[in-house]
Amino acid sequence: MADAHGTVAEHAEHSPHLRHHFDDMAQQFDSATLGMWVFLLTEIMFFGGMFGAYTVYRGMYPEAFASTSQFMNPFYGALNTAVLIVSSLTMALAVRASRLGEQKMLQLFLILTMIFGLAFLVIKGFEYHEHWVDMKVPIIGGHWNYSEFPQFARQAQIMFCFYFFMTGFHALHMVVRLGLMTTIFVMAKRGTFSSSYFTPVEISGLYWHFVDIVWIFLFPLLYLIGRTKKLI
Amino acid sequence: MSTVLQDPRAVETPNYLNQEYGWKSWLFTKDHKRIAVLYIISITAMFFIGGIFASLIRVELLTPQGDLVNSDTYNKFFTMHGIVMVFFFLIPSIPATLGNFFVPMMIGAKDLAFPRINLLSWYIYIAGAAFALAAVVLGGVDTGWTFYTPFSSTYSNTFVITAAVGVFIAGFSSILTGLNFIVTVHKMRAPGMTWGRLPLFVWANYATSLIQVLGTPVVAITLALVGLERAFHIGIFDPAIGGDPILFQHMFWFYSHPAVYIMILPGMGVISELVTCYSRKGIFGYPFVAGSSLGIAIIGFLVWGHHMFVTGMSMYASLYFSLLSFLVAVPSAIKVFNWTATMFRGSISFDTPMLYAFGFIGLFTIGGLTGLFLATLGVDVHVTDTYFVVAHFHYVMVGGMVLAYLGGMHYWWPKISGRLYPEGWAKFACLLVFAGFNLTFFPQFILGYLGQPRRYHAYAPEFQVLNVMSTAGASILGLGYIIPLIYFLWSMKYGPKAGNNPWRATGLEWQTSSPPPTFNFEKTPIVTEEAYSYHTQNQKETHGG
Amino acid sequence: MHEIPSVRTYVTIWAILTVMTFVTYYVAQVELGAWNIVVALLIAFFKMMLVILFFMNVKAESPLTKLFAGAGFFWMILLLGQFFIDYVSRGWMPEGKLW
Amino acid sequence: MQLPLFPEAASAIASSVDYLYFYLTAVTIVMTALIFAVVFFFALKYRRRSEHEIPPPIHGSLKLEIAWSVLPFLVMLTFFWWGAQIFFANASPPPDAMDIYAVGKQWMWKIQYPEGQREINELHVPVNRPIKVTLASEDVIHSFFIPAFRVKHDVVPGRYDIMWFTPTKPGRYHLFCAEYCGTEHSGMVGWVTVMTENDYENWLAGGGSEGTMAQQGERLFGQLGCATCHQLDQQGRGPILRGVYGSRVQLQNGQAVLADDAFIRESILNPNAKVLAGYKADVMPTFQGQITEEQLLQLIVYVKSLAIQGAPPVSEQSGAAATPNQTPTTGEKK
Repeated sequence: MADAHGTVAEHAEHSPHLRHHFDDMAQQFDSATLGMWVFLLTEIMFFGGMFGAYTVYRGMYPEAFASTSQFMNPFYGALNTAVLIVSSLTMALAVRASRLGEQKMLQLFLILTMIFGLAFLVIKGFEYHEHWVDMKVPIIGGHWNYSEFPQFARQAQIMFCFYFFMTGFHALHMVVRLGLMTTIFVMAKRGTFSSSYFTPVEISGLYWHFVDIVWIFLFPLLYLIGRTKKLI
Repeated sequence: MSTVLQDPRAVETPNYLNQEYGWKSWLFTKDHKRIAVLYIISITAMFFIGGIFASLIRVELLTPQGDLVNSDTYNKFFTMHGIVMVFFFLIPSIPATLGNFFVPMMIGAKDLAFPRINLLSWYIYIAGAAFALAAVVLGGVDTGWTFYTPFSSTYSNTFVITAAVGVFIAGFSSILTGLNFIVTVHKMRAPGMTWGRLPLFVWANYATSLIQVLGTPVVAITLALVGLERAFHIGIFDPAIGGDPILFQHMFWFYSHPAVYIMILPGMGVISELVTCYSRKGIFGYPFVAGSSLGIAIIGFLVWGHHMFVTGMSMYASLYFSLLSFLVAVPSAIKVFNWTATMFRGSISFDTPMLYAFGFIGLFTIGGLTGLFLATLGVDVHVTDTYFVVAHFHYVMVGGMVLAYLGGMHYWWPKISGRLYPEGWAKFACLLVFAGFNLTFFPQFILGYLGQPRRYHAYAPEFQVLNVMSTAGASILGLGYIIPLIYFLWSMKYGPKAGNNPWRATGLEWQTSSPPPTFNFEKTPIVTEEAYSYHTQNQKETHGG
Repeated sequence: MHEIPSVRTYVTIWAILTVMTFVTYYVAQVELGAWNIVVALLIAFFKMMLVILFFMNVKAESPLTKLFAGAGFFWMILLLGQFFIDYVSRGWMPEGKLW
Repeated sequence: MQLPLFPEAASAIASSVDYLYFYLTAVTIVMTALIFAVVFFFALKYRRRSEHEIPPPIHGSLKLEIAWSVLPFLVMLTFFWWGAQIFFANASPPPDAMDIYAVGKQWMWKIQYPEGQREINELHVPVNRPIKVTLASEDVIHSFFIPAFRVKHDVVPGRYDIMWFTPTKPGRYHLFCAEYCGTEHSGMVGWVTVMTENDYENWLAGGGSEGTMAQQGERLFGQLGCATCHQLDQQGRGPILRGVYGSRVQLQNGQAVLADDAFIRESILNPNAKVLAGYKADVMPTFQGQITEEQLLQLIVYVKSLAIQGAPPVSEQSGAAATPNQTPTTGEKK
């Protein structure tokens, strides 16, 4: 059934990376890729649940949600989006390098990708700190004050809760994927990969891009709502 | 049958059981068959733990007054019964055991696509179960298995977070099993094993896996929100701060309704195998039976609102969910009709697995048709949240799913263990289960229409007779479950050797030795025929084995 | 294996994505009423498609991968859509009979 | 020893639900019997007589598949249609329905009558009159369930739910809480007593020393200091409440909303949520957590009575328009 995929199958007849239960490298590569996509399906629904609940409340309390935009820093949000997009580019280039078997380039791009990933987390940390100073953290001991718009105080609390939940969950994914990249980097350093074996780079790359896509949606949904609204 | 009685101490051919010995060889195994056995042991333990809670519930309900235990304890009993049975028995039951063992074999693969992830999913399951059981030991949970807010998030004083963490973790086990199956079915099929030749058990498990992968994350996130709400009192589901408790129900049932299809679909797959094997005939309408599994998996996501007709959900949403709930009944009906038609002009034997299949068809028909009452708007208002729902659910889950599981265990036991179970005892136990089950749950339909609400510790005195009948049935049912446990254990040492194909079945799993070797097949099989080609097999063979 | 996209393709996509980020940032400051959110989501969707098709190279992948990539978003829409069947019509009350 | 097999039918809709139930049961029995009969027949007729039998291969029949998919679905559509009829016909109470207020609280039902009577776990209603019960919850989700009337509705905290029924037979019937609500869930039961019109009048006359619900609400209105700002006949710091109930009121943000139970409820508990045009936010304190659901209902009935003294309220003109079967939030949607 596994129709021999040109290059991979030819070069990998006796690859040490072929696991015993697969027929050939092409089958193994296809399985790993499909497995990652199915996992991403799960991840989509994971975030989908959060997006769903968020959307319901946003529909219920449009003005309260709009009022929270006063306390978001869209500059940080946009900057972080840009940082992630650069990291996506370097990740894509890393995968490309691994396919071509350019090991030095692969390592370089992996390092760059991780640096941008870390930069995102650092910026996010500054942002969280700002919210803390602003008293806009309804969780963890209730560091919370919304006297600017008392009429929205309760509902804005829900919005901020979703904000921390969604960005926190996203940040958790950032940490996971940085760990993943570290592993890949160590493997690359040890010379595990070649132009005929790059499956782990490829599927970690898919995961990296997915986490960026989540942010692409979080940015407008959390930072850019009601920026034009005049609030009473 | 070519069952040869041998001295059990005789030298056995190498197989997955005797390849290696010692606890390490089990706990670190990557063999899907050994992992399936690990799952069988763990879900059996969870089944009996859940069963103990069920018995305590039934004993308490012998009298209308709550006199055996106090209300809090009773509430914990039914909650733990629900959580253990739903999340730790029913959901993993067939996919993680029989599916794990036989899906790779039936498609002619050496293993699942990701053996290490398969083992990981078992450890995750154990971790989830440990949390759930920790919640029991620490003092229990009393929210009901549905964790409805704001009771679970604000008012309950029990170990809600511990139990929710357990369910959350177990969800990942379920997701990973589903992921593994999807990739395996797509990428690991033997040469010639086209989609049109897949055994129906594989189709059913594939459809189940789709639900697991798509639905489970949503309930995980929902329970995470409940935990967050409970820890920090933010207001996501708290009406006092503007939250909507109904939203929790939407999110919960988005998973938990399709979850009942996670439970029943693999059971339907087992029945398709049993009916064909013991009728010695190909399935009637293969594309329809296979397609209806996918149909159920997809439409199953569109019907969850029928749990919420009286919650104050929009009436028009109720209308929508009601209509689609009837639609999902169609593929289920197709399956029942096709199984029945398969028997037409067959050669039907009455081995124990077939008796379970008969039981399944009957009880699932009743369970399915009573589900229509609950999809009908006007009637649901009266019967929802009563014992009618309890009876319906158990007819599908216990009458349907557990019977299919037991049927499948009997059918494949010779392959798993290499031994035959004692046929007489097995038939007796099957009859006990069938009779005990009906006596337990049929009166609950009547109780439900009379209006006895579910989850009641004490009830109105006029309901007592029916409740006593139900409890009496439960004790017969309990006995019916213990007997197979005993004779399965017995047969592992003393059962007669089964031979490779005691039922003369057609699937690839029967064409290798019993128990199978570690990599399932001596050499990769090549498939040249449709599934269930009993006709050609009958002509070719003289004697089975 | 499928062909490997050139560095130039990747950089072009990156440039478009960055420009779109600025566009979405500035469009959000312009009063468009209900269209603000629509535009923001359309841009996000466009960016997502670029990442999926080019960075994740789904463009060159098998139909199966495309199917699975699409299924996730379809199911998410299903989830949201059915929430809204309830929430949009929550206040509506029928008068007497339906038909 | 009692062995009831069928519940009493004591409301106007009970028999219509029962007929549908009988229809469903009949179809269930016929279908189950059919499947059982065919399975048994095949099992016996085609039982294995020899190990060497060769059954003929039968692959299926498209016609049969279509028939047994479409026909059952058509039958099911009749269930759907009939069930939806009943459901929708009983959605909105008739305009002349008698009001009763029920509050669910762990673990009891507190019933209030506009005439001032208050009861716990007892509901007295006259026969042959439509009764509208406004349901509120003090804590978790409960469910108001009267099996003999075939009615049930969840009581969700933070909003008002309504249900209605017309009792047709004097007697005493079970009242249950059907949604699991904690420790004494099964103790949250009571009795519904259906009385003849005369008995009911006598019963009403027997209790209610605290005055009508509106009077109780008026007292609260004074005690809580509402009257300081909301004066009846001249402009205070807050809006005049006479004639407000059932009318459309103009909000600060330009929207107009219907002043119904849900609106009044929200205005008391979260006054800043919807501020009337011409008034300032943050003037009125919140009463969240300071008054019980019962007191809240008394205040609402009082505000409602202010409307009835003036113009006939909108709610009485079109029964459906003012039903408070909404979350307190939906009103905010555009």
